[in-house]
Amino acid sequence: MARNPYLPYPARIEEVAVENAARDIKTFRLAFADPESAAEFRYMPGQFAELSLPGLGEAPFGIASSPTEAGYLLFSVKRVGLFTGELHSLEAPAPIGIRGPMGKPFPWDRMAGKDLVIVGGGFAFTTLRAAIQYILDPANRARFGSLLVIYGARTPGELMYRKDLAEWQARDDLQVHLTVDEPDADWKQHKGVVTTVLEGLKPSSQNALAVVCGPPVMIRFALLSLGKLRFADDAIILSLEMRMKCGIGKCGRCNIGHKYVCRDGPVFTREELKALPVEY
Amino acid sequence: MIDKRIPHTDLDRLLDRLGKRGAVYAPAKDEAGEAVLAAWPQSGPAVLEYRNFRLSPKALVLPQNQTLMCFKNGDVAEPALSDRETFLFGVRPCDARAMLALDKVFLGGDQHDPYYARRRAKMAVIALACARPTSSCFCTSVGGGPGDAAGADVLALTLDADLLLGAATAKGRELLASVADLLTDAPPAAVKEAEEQIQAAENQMAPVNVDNIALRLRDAYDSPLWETASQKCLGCGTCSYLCPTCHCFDITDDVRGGTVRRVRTWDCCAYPLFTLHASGHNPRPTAKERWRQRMMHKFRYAAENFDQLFCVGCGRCIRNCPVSMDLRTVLKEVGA
Amino acid sequence: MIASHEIETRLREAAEGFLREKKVDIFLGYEKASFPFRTSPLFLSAAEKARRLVWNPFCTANLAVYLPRLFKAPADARAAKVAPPPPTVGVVVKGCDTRSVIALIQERQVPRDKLVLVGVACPGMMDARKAERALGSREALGAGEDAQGNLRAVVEDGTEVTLRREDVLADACLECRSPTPSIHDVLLGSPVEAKETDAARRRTAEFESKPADVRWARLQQALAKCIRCNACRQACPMCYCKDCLLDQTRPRWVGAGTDISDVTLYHLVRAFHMAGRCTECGACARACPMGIDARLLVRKLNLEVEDLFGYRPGAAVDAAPLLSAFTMDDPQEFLTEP
Amino acid sequence: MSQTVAVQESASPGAWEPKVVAFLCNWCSYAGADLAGVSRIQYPPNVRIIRVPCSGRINPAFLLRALQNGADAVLVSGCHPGDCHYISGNLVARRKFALLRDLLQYAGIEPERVQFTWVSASEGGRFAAIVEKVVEQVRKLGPNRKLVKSP
Repeated sequence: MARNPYLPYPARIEEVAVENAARDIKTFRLAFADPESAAEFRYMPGQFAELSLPGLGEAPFGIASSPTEAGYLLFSVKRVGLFTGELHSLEAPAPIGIRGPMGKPFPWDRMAGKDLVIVGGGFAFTTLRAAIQYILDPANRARFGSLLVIYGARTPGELMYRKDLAEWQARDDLQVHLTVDEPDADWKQHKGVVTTVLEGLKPSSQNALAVVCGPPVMIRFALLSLGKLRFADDAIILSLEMRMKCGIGKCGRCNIGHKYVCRDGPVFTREELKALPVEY
Repeated sequence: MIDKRIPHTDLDRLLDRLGKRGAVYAPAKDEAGEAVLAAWPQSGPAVLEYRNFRLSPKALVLPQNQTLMCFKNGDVAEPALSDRETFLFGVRPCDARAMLALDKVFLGGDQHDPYYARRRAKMAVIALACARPTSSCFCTSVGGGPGDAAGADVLALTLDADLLLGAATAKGRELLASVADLLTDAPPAAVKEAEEQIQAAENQMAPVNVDNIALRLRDAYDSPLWETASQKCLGCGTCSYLCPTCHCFDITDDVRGGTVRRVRTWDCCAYPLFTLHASGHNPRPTAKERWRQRMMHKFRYAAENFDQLFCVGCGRCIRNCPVSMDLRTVLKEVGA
Repeated sequence: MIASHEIETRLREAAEGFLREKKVDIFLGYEKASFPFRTSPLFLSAAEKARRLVWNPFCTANLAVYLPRLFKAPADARAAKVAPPPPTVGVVVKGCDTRSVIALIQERQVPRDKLVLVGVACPGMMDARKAERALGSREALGAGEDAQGNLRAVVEDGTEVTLRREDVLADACLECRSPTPSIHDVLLGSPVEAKETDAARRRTAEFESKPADVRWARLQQALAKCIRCNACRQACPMCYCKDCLLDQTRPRWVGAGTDISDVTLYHLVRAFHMAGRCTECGACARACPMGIDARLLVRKLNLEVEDLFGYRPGAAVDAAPLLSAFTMDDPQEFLTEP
Repeated sequence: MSQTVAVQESASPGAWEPKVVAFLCNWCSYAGADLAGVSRIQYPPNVRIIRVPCSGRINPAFLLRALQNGADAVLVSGCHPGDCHYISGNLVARRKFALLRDLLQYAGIEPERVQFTWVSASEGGRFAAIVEKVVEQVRKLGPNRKLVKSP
């Protein structure tokens, strides 16, 4: 019999790391309570899951780890409401439920063989981290062309995944450009918004795909820049956020037009979004 | 195909017989004298004279509160799903048809909804054809009809002192076979008269133009119509909660003592909280967007996703709106 | 009594004038609805459409419910910069609606100087549900009133049925003590005598005469029908809070579903928030699709408010709202003493 | 913190003991309860105290939620009129309390289950006496069955 899609897999928190200077983003490393659950939970970067805390309910978060990082899942969560507030107060080895994976991942088939431009802003870097880790895995790296990552935040302290960023910058099989709006005294990298960096670097749109995640303002300007760089609408991949409950296209609140973000998204190409009402 | 007959006076026996197999719901009068679909047996015989029930029967497949699971002492328990059969007698054809819409949502797609699926699988619907539609009925315009059997397992209709019956599905054939000793063959003249009665009911209904409605709505997405149409909307959930096809739901955790129940409850697109993000952003910030969503969902998105309108023309939303909003007006004006 | 159609004519003239002369930006009135016993609120902004306005015994809706949202303060400073100036709103008000408008002015939700109140001395409105119930299985296709104010309906087979006025008047109207608008810019119809009726008191006394357990059982029985659609709250002009306690999730005060305990809590909280604020228009009860007497609890509270504090909601624009004021000698006999 | 907070979960299993949730204002009544404790005045251990800044802070929803979650009664206590730390919080509250009590009584909830009083910081004895009275009344009434959300 098919598994009840409303039932979370049992898991526990293995490690909690504070991600930013404001201390309101934490990354939770979760491990499934049993090997059967771990085996059933097969996902690809770009997908999300509902985390479940009995008494508080559920909330959807993008999966920040790549399936190539075996044995655990990462979720980076900003403290904004009741659920995330309580989640932030938890420590290892607190139990937690995971329901998913949900939604469609980044279009990995289409991305194979392409040069990739990844543009991220602020807190919305979670599934982009998953994508980068996936691409950089030794078993996968050769399947993709060049990899350019542009990641911006308000201040240096708000850049997430500092350790990963340093590791990536030390490698020669990808380019990582970091930029902040308000640099501090020690900052030696870009200053300004990601679009300035993007337009300065002028990545070619030939045989290339761009993946963009960030706050709405950043997305709006990144789309303009990518347009200038002649990225076609179907070569720009975006990931949306929406209030969700069921995560399986039944409860009816996350639709944009006839598409459900939880089931048909959260990953859409710009071309797909253009066919939908601007209601997100 | 209507081919059986049972006198009204024997209907109680039929319902009693079904009651031996499972739960039976049949029309009754409540203390205010209004027809309701209530658990059988009741104090008197089943009521056969009524227009429709104020509440649609959707709560029997999608209860307003449903416990999805319980958490206690670190364990999760799924509620036992009942194996009991349920028989719905007297549901109107519009409401039976609405079940097909709900099926598309809860049984379609990659993921079945186990709670809905179980209730639906155990359910048999005996629809009762309408002889007297009301002025707010428009089922014939949205694909149904007063004698439509879609969504029903058995179609029944009253003719003088008899109830005529016909199976519409295999489940319906099995049901009628199980009570065959109570039934006689319907005389062809009675069947003909019944068909005429349905035709007469159809003729009574004022048509609502839903031609190309999905396309018309697509083109009218940015129309000023939504602003004016939604101005008077109070933002209550009456239309949704009474609608036989509205199925949007919320999931919340209900803490009672040491037990947490994860509960599914009805929700409604007219509520501001329905789409409010934790960040404070709301993609549907005003009544305009919310009301447009309601119309789009029923007449455009459902058509695009399921090739079916999520409106069965029962008229409940029109009849019960506290400010008398009428979606027929919008259907008429959109793209006109 | 001036006939409805005369008032209707004068109402259209007034609205048309206000709109044409730009004395109001929006005019709130009633238009014909899809059913004979009903009308529907109308937002008018063009003078030439004033003929859509109707006035008849079915203009039950309390249009004050739309006022707070028309004068809603911008969400933040940024929104305030681009927000258009508040509109001037013309609105048709009966006695009860006027009390709501006054209460909203008292609570600083609407500015008096932005309102043009077209008062109608109200002879009482018909309750569509009562009329429909009285007709039983027959459906009305047309309706009007006779010279005595009785309701005349034409049913499906063409026959005419007369329903006695007392039988179909809305409950709130049967209990109304000030049918003529106490403030207005224009008054249509001749003032209706303020009836010092004790209908509300009698109804309350009847319920109160039952033992506590019976009262509780009756309340539970009535509320068991509730489907939590929020219509009672949404129809109420005084329920304008941006974040209603009943919707809050941090913490969630009232569970989401129809568990009878949550439903009771919902109605107790809603009733209590009406204390000293309910203007007895009956919109909540008429909005309820399940026919619950949503005024059962509030009716009692209003009598208490009057008996304990001599306060009647919506009576005076300059009075302090009851629960934001106090006197040193407010009653406190209810306090527990050792 | 006063000794009253340490409530034993009823003496013998199965024997019902009244549970009274008391909302005490920080400045007078909570100090009064504290004084009762340090003065070693005996009173029934059936009361659970929630400290609030002022009786004016009491939202009726607090009391209803307490009853819904199984309290057999609620007790609210603030400063005597004229003594409020915030000048008039208790006076504004007094009107609300009068109406709330009437509302709940009308609905069929026994008035003994929702009680209000004033206790000053020096009235340890008065606090103990009031708790004694409330608990005694509730004991006579038996467990609260109305409004309680069934498990």
